[in-house]
Amino acid sequence: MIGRNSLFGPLDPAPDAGYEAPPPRKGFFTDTSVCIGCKACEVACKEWNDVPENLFQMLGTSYDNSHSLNANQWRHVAFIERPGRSTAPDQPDRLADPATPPVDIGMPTVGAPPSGVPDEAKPDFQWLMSSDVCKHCTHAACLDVCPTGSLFRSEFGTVVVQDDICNGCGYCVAACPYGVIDRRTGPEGDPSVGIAQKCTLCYDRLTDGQRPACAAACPTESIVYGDVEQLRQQANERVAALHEQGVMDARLYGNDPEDGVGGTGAFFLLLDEPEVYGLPPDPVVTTKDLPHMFTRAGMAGTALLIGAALSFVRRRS
Amino acid sequence: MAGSRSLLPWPVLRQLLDGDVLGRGRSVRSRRTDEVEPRTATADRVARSVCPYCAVGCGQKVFVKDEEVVQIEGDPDSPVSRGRLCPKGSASKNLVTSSLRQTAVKYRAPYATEWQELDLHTAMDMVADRVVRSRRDTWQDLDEHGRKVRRTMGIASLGGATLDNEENYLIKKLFTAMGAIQIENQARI
Amino acid sequence: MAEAHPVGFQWVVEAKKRGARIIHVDPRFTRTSALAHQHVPIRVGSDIAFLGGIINYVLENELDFRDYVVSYTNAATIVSDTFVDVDDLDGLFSGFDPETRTYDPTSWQYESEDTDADLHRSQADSSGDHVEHRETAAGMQHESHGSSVSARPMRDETLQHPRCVYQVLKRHYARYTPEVVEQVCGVSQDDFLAVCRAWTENSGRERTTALVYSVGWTQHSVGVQYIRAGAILQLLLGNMGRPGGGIMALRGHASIQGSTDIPTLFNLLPGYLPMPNAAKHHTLTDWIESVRNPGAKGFWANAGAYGINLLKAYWGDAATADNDFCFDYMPRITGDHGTYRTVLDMIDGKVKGYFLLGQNPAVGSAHGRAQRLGMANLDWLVVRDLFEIESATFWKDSPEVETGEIVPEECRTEVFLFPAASHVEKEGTFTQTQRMLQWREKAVEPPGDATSELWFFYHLGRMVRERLAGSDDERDRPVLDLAWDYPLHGDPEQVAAGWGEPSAEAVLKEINGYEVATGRPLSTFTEMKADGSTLGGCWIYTGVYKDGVNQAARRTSRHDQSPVAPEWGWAWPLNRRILYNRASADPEGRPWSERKAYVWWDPEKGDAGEWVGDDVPDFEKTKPPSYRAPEGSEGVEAIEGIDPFIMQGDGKGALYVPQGLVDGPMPTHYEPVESPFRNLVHGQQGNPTRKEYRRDDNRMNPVPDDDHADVFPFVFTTSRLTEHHTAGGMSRYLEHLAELQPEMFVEVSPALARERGLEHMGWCHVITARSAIEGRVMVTERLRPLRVEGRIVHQVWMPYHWGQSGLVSGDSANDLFGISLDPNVLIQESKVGTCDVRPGKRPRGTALRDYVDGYVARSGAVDHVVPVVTASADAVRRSHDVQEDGKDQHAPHQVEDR
Amino acid sequence: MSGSASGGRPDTQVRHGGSPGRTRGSSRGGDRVMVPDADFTSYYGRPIVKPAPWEHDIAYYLFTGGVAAGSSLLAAGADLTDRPGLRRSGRIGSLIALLLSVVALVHDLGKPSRFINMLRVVKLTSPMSVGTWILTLHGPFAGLASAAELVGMLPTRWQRGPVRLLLRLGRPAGLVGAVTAPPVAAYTAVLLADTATPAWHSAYEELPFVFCGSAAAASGGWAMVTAPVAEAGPARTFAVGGAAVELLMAHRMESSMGLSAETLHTGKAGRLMRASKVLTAAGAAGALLGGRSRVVSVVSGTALMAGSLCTRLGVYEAGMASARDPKYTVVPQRERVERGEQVRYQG
Repeated sequence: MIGRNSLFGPLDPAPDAGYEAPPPRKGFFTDTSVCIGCKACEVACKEWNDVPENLFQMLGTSYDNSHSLNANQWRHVAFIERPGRSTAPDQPDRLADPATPPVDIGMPTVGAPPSGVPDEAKPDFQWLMSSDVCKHCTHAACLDVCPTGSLFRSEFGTVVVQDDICNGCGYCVAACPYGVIDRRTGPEGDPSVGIAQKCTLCYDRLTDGQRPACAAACPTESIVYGDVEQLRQQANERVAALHEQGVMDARLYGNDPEDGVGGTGAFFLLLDEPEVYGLPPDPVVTTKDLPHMFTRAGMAGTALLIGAALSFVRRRS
Repeated sequence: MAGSRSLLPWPVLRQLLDGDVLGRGRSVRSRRTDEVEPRTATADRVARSVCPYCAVGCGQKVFVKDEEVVQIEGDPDSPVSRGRLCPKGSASKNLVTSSLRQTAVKYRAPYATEWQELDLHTAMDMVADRVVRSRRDTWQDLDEHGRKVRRTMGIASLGGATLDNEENYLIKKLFTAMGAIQIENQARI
Repeated sequence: MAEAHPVGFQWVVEAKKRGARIIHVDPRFTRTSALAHQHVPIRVGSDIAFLGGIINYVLENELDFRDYVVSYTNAATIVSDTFVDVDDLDGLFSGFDPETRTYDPTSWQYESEDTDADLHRSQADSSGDHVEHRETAAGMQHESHGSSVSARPMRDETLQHPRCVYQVLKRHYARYTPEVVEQVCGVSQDDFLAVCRAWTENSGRERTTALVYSVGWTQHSVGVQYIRAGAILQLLLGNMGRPGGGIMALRGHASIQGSTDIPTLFNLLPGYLPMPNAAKHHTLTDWIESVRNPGAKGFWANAGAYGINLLKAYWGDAATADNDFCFDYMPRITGDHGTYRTVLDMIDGKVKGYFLLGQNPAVGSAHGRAQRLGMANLDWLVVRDLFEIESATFWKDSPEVETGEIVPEECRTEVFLFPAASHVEKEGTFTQTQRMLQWREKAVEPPGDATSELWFFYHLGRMVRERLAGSDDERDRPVLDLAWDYPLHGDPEQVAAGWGEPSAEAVLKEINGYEVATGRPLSTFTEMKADGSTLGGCWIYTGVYKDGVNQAARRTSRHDQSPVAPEWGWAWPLNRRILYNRASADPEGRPWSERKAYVWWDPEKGDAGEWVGDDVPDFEKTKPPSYRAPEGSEGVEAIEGIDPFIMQGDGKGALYVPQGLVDGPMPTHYEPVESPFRNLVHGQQGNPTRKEYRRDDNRMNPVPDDDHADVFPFVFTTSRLTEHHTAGGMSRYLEHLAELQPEMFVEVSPALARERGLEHMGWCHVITARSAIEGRVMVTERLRPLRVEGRIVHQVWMPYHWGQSGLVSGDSANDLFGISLDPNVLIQESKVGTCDVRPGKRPRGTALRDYVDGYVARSGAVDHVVPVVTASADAVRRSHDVQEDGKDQHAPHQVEDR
Repeated sequence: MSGSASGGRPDTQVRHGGSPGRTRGSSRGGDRVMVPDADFTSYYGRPIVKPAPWEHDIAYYLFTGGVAAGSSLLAAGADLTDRPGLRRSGRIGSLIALLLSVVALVHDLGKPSRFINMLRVVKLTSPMSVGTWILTLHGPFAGLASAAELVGMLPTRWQRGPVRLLLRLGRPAGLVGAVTAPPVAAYTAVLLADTATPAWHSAYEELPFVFCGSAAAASGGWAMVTAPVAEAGPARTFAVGGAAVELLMAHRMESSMGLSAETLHTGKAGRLMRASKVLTAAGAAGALLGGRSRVVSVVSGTALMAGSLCTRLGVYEAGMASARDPKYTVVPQRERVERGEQVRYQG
């Protein structure tokens, strides 16, 4: 049945999708505070899922040469070089030539620190790294807008594309509030070309009780795989621990079941605002508004019908 | 989730009957989805191996199906690596199965501008001939101070840091017996 | 560590999660720095000044772990009164000979209670000829067998004697004040003192600190002394032989440790036995005695057995006591036959054939141009690799083809490129960086004609023997008598045709050693006999095939054993996971603290007590802490119950090294060979004993005293990226790695970018006296100019993974380096040099050489040779005068290329 | 570089780090700035959401779908009010528009068989699925009515047997087609709005009205061009009403959709939307004032159709532009957060 929170709000997605007594929901907790940007996740993912190469181009955006999550990049490690919040006055860099304006090297900058954190407690320079992935939303717009049922909710509560079903309509691409899913482009012949592609949370491995390839490879356990409920707990403890250590920038992203997408199955501990990492700050699943959209469309359609009728009625009279 | 699939062929009907009115999960699965199995589970055998890149010595499990390597991943039992791999280790399958790998002997004759292919055994014969000849041509019984050296300075070797101990052992043993001493490897670099 | 050894770094992250404070000292901000609490940028090449500063901090404030230091190190040992330190000799130690640029270490020795005769025999013999030591990289042998010093030198355990090592050390490092560190290293005093505090506060009874370095540390003209400085610090703080302590070399290749243990190195034989030297090792006895070092303590006393077992493993039945076990079959080395010497010999036409085995020197070795020109002047070259690497294609597409220095139609080198089997297509052991051997099972057959090295060399040997069969030439006896009979297996057809795969397990058994008569594998090297009744190819590996079981293949899950994991693989020696772990207990044999208990003496165990604990004790199991050596004893018997460092001649950890090092008994700061700075600490600029090859094709950039030094004003260094592997032979050909770092780039600070007009992601080129290479500009604050000696120095960083082949290609950073070597181990200085950086791409074709030559001319490097010895003439004279009477150190050797 | 599939269309116009994280939001090539410049942070200026991977096919489909729906309505009205000329115009217009729609959809999907996949499921949450079923319902009936119209144009001697039956079915089929036509016109608005594309989603209140109005204007325009002037009165009324609704609701939409309205005023979309307004207003004026003139009727009708097409293209382009610039994703969300108005489930 269509549940009360089927489109918005806290929900256990697998039972909602018709599974009886499914296993606990599975997901990722990506703790970027221990990410070393090694990209093992990117490679392990590609090796397991036969994802082809993405692009051979140096982008000059720190060590990120993978650009973004896309059909050929199901894990993407972001690199952000964050200059010091306060540059010490005796920096030779400054001493060298104080009159020369700094060279714009295109690195993200930040504004004032969040309140309550003394400036001097901040590190001089930070190199933030974060492995991004499909969020496996509780309310997954890609899945809901898919007209073929190719995108489906697995018994693990994850969102997976069925290559054999997808017709390449591309609707999911526009629907995703995170810009994750994409259609693969390339020469004809490869059956995966033209088909929507994204992280499956290694659905095949999960059916055999194995961990997803990226989480298995991650050297520092920045990517933790497990039951979402437990991961949320673990994430809360980690944030608390970091706050205790004075890392006041630590915050969770996607862990809240009451947020715009009903919480994500893959959520993150970030050290800066989400948009710094290329994540939307307050994403909302588009289908939250769908009933209203249909209502408005119904009204418009009715108006059209009435308008048409009136056009004739008036003539008659 | 085998068994979750209804026998009904048309997903629209399954939507109604499987409690999945919105067609989100159970009702829209394809047969292939129901039957999916990871290739780690269907492999014929698993070899316990070690990553060939740096010297940390991470454990690897090599999954083989129909005499092809289908997956290489970290060995969770390893006390060194606890199953984890870096990007290079994670690319090991790519290394082993790369289409760019050499699989035949290539030979470049003196003054040639192109490779030619050689039969393996022919190539071995040619190398053995050259080793014997160079050794003979450059043999020293005594050095310039008249000291006994019984060696050749005409044959050198570099490499071994990514080779097995057993291989290095044979390399050193053979070269030493042949009197070749300029035998070096990455440890000097 | 996060960059080059990410999986090893998991333990650092785990420590951090448990509250450890992580400090990263590195010239540039790396992925490791990103996770550290503090990043301390340091000028490349100034590490000894930095570590010396910390040593000074420890000694000044008496923060050393005194009980440990007094009992387990040579701190109390009295040094000869003839020793004169660098402070009095402008940067030279006593005994310097300016002719040969080597030291006579006689004055460095300990004061001994033994007779003069003993002193001479035990110390001077092997301290011997340092020209020879340098030429033969003798320091590498000491990797395992330590310095051969007297068993019973004079000691003052109050550490008050002015000539005790502790006081010598204290005076030596007194100069390395925080101010000096700041001036030399460019590290602020605050940062520096924070490191000092963190290190010392985390060491002692209850806590231990680990020092982890990657082998870039070895790639300096003072590389060995870098590591010595670390060792001194770790010994002073009691961090050696204890859990959570130690010095860990993070080596960069899967079995580079193994290829040192069972070396493919010119100066070593398996188990760190020296290659016989024509000058010294005339007989088997000479050879053994030089290792055994009579009079000293320790397990090298059994060197005779180790050496004879090796000879027996090599020549089997032909090796008998009557013929000195075929010792005469061994070729003799006569000096430097290292890879760089060999490459220069190739250029000079002295080498005919060259094997490259999974190695890509065209990209991976210093001075790539010399490497390639050398290869282009061979008769034949055999390359064995997975891919068509640059070293196999130098004749058609190397940079020298572009410059016209190699013309394919005129290059005579025959090249054989053999496809190699990958790590899953053969079985065998790798020895990882902590001396652990792990057996790999074979997963699949190699594709096509790809073969293992085992196959290649076995059959090459077989075929050479066939060709020499029947020869009555004496020179062919060693080949014909070689024990070269290994069982073949694999594809039955191939086996029947005589082309089977030799059994790696049979080779491992030979390495382990066995009783000749019964074939019973030996369990420990103490079972090795010097009479020919046993044989064994590498004594330190004995035990790996104990009980006929391949111990390296053990795979007991970490979940099913202790954290030490003794049942996973096998570590030499005798499966010990921490070396010298006797030091984890106090002199009475009790753990230093409960928290740090590891190996201890249990008086209740066995008949009269035993060493027990989590690891295999690195000590005779039943020798009690109270054991004192009887008068006149030597070897194992002389090791006392309080001598944990059982491979050292005195059983003690060496804070001061009286011999065995070519360049001095203690590390002192020297500038890199190429540096924009004068040595602030001494008049002596660089390592005075370094190995140099002064040739037109190996020019070095000038140093500050020179008028032209500003032609190359910047410091550069190179290292690895996580996404690539060394010379790229195993990464640039893989799409999943190549795409992650697809182009060569040069990292510069915003300030340098301003100064040189470099645009982010534009092109730039870097020039040295050897070459010019280009790359994309990466402007980043991760590189920071430092203030050194009162002025700003810009440091430039480059990865060195690219060459002209592969899915992604680019210029090779190693082309920029020249060849100058550490005198102890002949490893090149390829982590620091000076350079210029300019915007735009480098010139192409023949214009490239003209361009570089123009720089060379401007820099004066053509006719103005930088002097190596820059200490004052008076200091040189006085150092030279400190020599013992009647000792003529200098054998009649040519001193090459000075 | 080995030659398998290249990237999932990563923005190959990669700016080499030249886009600092904190971007000054600016009027990008446009001439009017609706919202003050906003400071915002992004990841090297890279988009957050992905633009729909659609070609212009979809914009054309929006247009043809509207024409088809409006024409069905007009045809049914004409049928009931005995205006055979208008009926014929409507039914044939509907047929052409439907055929063009199918061409556009199939082109977008790559191959016709992929349309079948859509019939596996009924996804109430997917406007595309709902639309598919609406079209599946509407199409055959509208098609049948059109077929009847075509049959009616045949010489009488051929109108025998089953063909006569077809003629009889013309009216009921046309009526069903008319009843199912408004959803065809309206659902496309939901199709666009039910995405994360900022300019589309933020327009969801008004977009159905804009699209329905546009459908009326365009189909009315078609009838003004093709039907006899005397019978086209209702079409003119329909068109004028539609144009009025379109213009009015488009105006409301622009003021309610926030920052992303900017994309309707700048660049290609801005030009299209301005053209749309001029054409629609002019066409409506023509219809209102010069209705009885054949020439004016044809010109006005064409203007109305062109206006409708521009509206569809403009909305389409605006959406694409809003997805390509992270500003339109980040700023409204960031502002919500700053106001403490994050979207949260309220129980």
